[in-house]
Amino acid sequence: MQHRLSPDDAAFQQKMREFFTSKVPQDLRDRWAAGGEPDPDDIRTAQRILNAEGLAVPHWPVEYGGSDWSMLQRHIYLQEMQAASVPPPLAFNANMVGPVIAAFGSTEQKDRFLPPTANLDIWWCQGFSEPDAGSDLASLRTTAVRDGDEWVVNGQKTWTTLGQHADWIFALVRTDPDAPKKQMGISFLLIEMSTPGVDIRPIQLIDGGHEVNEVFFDNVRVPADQLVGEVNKGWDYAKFLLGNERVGVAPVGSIKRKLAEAKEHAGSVQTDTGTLLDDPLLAARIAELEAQVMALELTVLRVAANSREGKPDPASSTLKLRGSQLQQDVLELIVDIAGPAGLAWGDDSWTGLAAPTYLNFRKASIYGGSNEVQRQVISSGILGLKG
Amino acid sequence: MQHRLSPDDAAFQQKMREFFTSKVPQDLRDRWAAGGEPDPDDIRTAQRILNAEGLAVPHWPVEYGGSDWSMLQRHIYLQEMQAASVPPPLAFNANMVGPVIAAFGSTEQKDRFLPPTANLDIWWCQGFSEPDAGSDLASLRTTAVRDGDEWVVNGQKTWTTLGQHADWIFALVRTDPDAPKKQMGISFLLIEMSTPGVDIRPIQLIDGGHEVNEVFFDNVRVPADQLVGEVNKGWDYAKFLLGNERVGVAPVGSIKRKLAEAKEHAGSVQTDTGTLLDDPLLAARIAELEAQVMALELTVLRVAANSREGKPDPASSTLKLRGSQLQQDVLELIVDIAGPAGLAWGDDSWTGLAAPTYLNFRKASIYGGSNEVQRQVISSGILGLKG
Amino acid sequence: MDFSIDSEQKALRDAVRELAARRAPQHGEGDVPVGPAPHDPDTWSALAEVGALGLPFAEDAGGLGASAVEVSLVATELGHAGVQTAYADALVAGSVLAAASSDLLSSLVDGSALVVPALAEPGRGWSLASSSVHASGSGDSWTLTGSKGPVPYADAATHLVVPAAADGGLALFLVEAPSFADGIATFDGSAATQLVGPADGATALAAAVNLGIIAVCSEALGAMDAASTMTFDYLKTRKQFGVPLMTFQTLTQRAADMYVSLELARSTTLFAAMAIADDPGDSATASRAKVVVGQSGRHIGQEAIQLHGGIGMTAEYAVGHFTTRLTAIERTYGDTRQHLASLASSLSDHDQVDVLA
Amino acid sequence: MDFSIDSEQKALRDAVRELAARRAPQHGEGDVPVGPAPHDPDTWSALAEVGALGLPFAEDAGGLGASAVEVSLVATELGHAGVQTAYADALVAGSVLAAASSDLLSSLVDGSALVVPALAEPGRGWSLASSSVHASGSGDSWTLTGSKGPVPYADAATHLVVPAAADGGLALFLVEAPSFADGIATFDGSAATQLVGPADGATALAAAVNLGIIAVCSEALGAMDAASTMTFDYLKTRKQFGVPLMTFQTLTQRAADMYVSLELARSTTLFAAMAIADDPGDSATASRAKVVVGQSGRHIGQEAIQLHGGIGMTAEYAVGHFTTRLTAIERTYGDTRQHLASLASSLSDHDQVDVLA
Repeated sequence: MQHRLSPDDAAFQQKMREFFTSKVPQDLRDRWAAGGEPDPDDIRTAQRILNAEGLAVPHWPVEYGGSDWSMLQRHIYLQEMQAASVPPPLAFNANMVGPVIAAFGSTEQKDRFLPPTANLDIWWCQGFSEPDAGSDLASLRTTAVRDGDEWVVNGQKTWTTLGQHADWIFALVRTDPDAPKKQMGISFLLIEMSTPGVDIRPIQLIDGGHEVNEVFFDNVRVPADQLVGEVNKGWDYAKFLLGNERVGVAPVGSIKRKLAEAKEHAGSVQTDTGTLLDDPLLAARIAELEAQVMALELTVLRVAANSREGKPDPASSTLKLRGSQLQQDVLELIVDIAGPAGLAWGDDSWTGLAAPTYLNFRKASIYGGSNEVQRQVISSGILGLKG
Repeated sequence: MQHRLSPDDAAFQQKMREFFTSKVPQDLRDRWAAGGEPDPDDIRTAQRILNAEGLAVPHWPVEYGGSDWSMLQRHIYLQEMQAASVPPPLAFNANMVGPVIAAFGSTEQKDRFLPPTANLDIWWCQGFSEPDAGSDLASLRTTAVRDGDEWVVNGQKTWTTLGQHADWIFALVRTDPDAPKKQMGISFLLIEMSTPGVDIRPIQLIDGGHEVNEVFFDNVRVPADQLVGEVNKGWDYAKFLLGNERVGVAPVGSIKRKLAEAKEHAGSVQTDTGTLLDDPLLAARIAELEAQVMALELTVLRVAANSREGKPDPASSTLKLRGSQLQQDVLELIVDIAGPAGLAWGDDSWTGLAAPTYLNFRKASIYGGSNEVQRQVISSGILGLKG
Repeated sequence: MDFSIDSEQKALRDAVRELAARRAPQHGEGDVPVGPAPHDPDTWSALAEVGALGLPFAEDAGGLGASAVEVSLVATELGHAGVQTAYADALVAGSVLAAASSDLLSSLVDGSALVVPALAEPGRGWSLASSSVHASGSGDSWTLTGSKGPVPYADAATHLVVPAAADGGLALFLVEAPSFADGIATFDGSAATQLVGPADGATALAAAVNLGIIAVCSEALGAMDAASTMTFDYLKTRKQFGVPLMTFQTLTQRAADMYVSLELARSTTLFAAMAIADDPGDSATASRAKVVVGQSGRHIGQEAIQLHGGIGMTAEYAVGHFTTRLTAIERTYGDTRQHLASLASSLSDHDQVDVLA
Repeated sequence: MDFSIDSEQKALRDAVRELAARRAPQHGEGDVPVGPAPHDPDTWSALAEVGALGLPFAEDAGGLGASAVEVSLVATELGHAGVQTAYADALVAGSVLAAASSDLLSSLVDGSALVVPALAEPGRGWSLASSSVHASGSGDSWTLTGSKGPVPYADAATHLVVPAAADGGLALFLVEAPSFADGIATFDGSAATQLVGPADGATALAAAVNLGIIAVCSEALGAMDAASTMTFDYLKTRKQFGVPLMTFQTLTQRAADMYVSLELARSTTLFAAMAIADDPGDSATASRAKVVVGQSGRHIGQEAIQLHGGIGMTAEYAVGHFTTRLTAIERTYGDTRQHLASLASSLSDHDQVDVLA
């Protein structure tokens, strides 16, 4: 057991820190740190700066831009990126469709899609959820029927995050409605958003933003070479994608940065006896969150060392569950610190963004597998409690 | 709406307060307040003092010693009794078997049992739970087979509180093993503990005490006139008994007294800067508990006014659930206040009793219908959520 | 101790329920307003018409001679319908005007003047004990220096009630036709009228804010009730994995906990309204209510969204708006932590909390 | 950053696991001891024999030259088996003896002396900052006046390490053959040997208690692991309503939360052991570990009983004993609240908590 970084890892950490803080423009990082609705150009700019340095998709195969890093190094990379408020490479590209294409796509698909995916020349969005499915993802009803060299897609997806900026969508579609189980008969299809018959409608969230969308497919004709892997095996690829990694599933670096900001904010709010940072109850809450976030980060580091890459991993559920809780707790703390100033919305000050940001991140325990689903994965997958 | 007591109720309150604090001996009340294993003689003495004044069984029919009080008066009576640390009339007598006999027993049974039950000349214990049943009370397997003028009882009961002091047990027994539903075919039987074939074994709890027991029945012959109400209707009587009342289901007065003691204790523990009562975090926790207990008491008062006497009542579940939580929270607070002194057990000081008492009352969310069962009653009985 | 309402109170409640239903925000496809709502003169006039604005003030001061109990009934209905107004703020201001026997109270009551309190200060946490705005002058001639804000409904306010530090303590002032920049009112030797002098300022302000606390707690009660009911209904009707959500025990157990939180908040809010009606200075009861309602509101607001899942996050569905409002209310007139700290400092005043007095 | 253990550490762990299994309390029908356990000389000798008592102390001081990491492995096994000992206390005392280069350390390590710290004081809350026991004297001649207690394992202790107020600050003293009344040691001008003077007393004491915190956190980790595993197994095997308890989703969801608590406590305990091995004075990390383990232990201890139901309350079943021990550990060497208060006072020392240093 050893808690200090090896000299190599310490050097790696230093290199990452220098890169993120010197090569990604300060104004871009400041905008990202402030929160609110993200600027797609900032996301593109950041990812291209990273990609130019070979840092956009380090967990991909080396031949497509990956780096052969240890789990610890991947954690350090993410931690430093988040600490520097660098927008992370778009998750739909870097963590979702990219790894699926790299693992299951044809050589042609890899060569066609992976380079622009790494460089965010293609902006991907995810077409998994459907209006009547909720946590029961596999009950999806969007269909794709083969017609010659094409698939004809009909149906509707929802909760498509940042879909309004997307060039392409990767979608789960039902290609065999007669399959004996709902998880069978599903395929993984790549669809260009500009294809005739694709329509998108933004959904307004309670913070006023529009980060999710409904996507409608009306007789959308998709070339057959845009189906990834085997027909009717799409559920396997989706599971691969969803349980893909332990590192990064809990946004520890972002949570730590937000908590550090919370301390700074608390120190800036005057009270009758000093600042809010001197308030014993508030300070104890901050200290508690620091301890709990430390426990989460250490758990990320500990379980990452035992990762079973490529298999759905119930340990990820632990990190997703706890990560979303702590993220929500820290954002709620900031609403408390903002206090009466946070009752006014509508400007980009930290007080004005506190409540909408808190409300926005209530999604963290719903999207990407609700916390109830994560607990179910833990109880059945780790504890062997089969209901 | 009116939050002050009417002159009549205020006078009633004053009368109760005077009675409990002047007529029940101080040394007895001090022993009760200290906690630990209860002395059965103290319980007998207290109940007889109350009964002599007509205050042991106020919610019984007037002809058997009851008083025609309002729900508010019953609350005041309990509140003052608990505030004065008077041992309450034994629940098995006053709140369980007594009301059942009064409602469903024959005139003969009423005359035979109710007076000694009110006066604790008979000490009753409860024979409902069985080792393999848990929350599934209706799956009980103790049988009673009719043989002439007698029922022959075989089986085992468990979690029989204070059974070691009991003269009689009221038991649910299966009288029709072929009934189509497990809730049918159960009868409500009164059994003298001295009957041949009744055996009792105390169960030690984690605080070291012996307040619960196993009771074994080996061909125990019970006269047929000791069956209450109709044969095979016992489950109805048990439901009546369990959902009998809203007032008293949450021990608000006891919780408030313990919380007041906690403050006193905290004020007695010196710190580097004063006493524990000056510790901002501890004081805030006490303030929070005071507010939460107030909310509970007000809810008792509010729902009591709408009581549906005699029917199983999901509102009781709200009070039982929240009452057990707050009771446990206050007892845990006292362990915190005891601090390092509470690490030593074995004397009757408040510090020495803090941890064992806290541990003992983990039962509060298990016995008498676990909190999970209470939530189930609320969700199905009040919210209409039928799983 | 009696939690039931009489026929007059019931008539008031029904009238406001009907009013609130008409003024309730409409959700549905397409963008809707989110977050704090601007002042709506039509709703305000309607409230004035049913007499809601004058309820707690004595008739000889231009009020209706009812009490905080009636305020609570009104605010609960507004909260249940999701109608945001300056009701609580106007009552805080009105309470100070009443204490000062100000003629302006009648204009507040009839809705022609919108008077709100300016309590928050830029860069400072919530405090009723002090003010960084300073007052100087005497008699009819006072000036204020300093800043207050964000001021609720700043865009529409015709007058402000401003606590300011004066010789001898906190005094309360009236500022007419205030001007704002980004919701902040800056006083630069601005003229003001003294409403309550330093001898009584802190007491009058505390009583006024206690009334405001009753109003926002009641509004929260209505919002919690609506959000809970929507959630229970959703669990009954929404299917997943081929069965209604209420088949999932983890959800129904949590629904039961929501119900318990709601009932605790209901009892406490009603009691606090009665207590403040009886003694407007009973800040301990107001603080306890704020704590209980704050915790219940947080619990119910968060669970209402979580149990709904994604739909609960959307602006086209009402439940998230209730959570938004509950989030704001918890930080209005002092948050849970601040009220706990205030209660914590007076634990030695009493042996037990006595609700049967 | 590496959480894996080497073969030597694994051998130590296995040896202690075997030892602990032999010394574990037997439950079953009939009465068993509950609550704090008395000193058991046989278990103590066995621990001395495997070298457990000397692990964190330098070889030239009579120790084994291992570290807090090995202490953690030992204590985890004891906790998992439910074996209560003076291990943490002896290590706190030993750490002070080592700081003082005391010859007594070798007797502590070989088990012939039982040296424990006397930290608590009658009628006073937990504090490492002050002592109401006063020391006077100089050089080899010191006397103590005041009381300490309850002292752990008072019945068996051969020596006490006593922090006392001396000129210039807190100094640490050794008292031989102490006498007790009800676990309280009263010093009435009693002779004592100074181990660490006032210049270094507070620092040495903090480092010693940090080691004790590692030991009790690790013991708690073992207890949580055992209680959780028992609970998960119970849910699999115990039937109610005709089906295994694991059919009830509300129970399995709560089991998942227990598992999360356990894993957080595990990571934190292991890390804190490494950190204290590296820097015995890292009180911030020790406090954070105490907080995380305190909260996890409380959660798991309470849920383990609740999910078992009635059987979990009985002394004949092990799970309640684990909860008992977890309850005690949370209040040993400062409770969660006190460590939070300590951490809260130093928030400005750092921007973020950095575990990758």
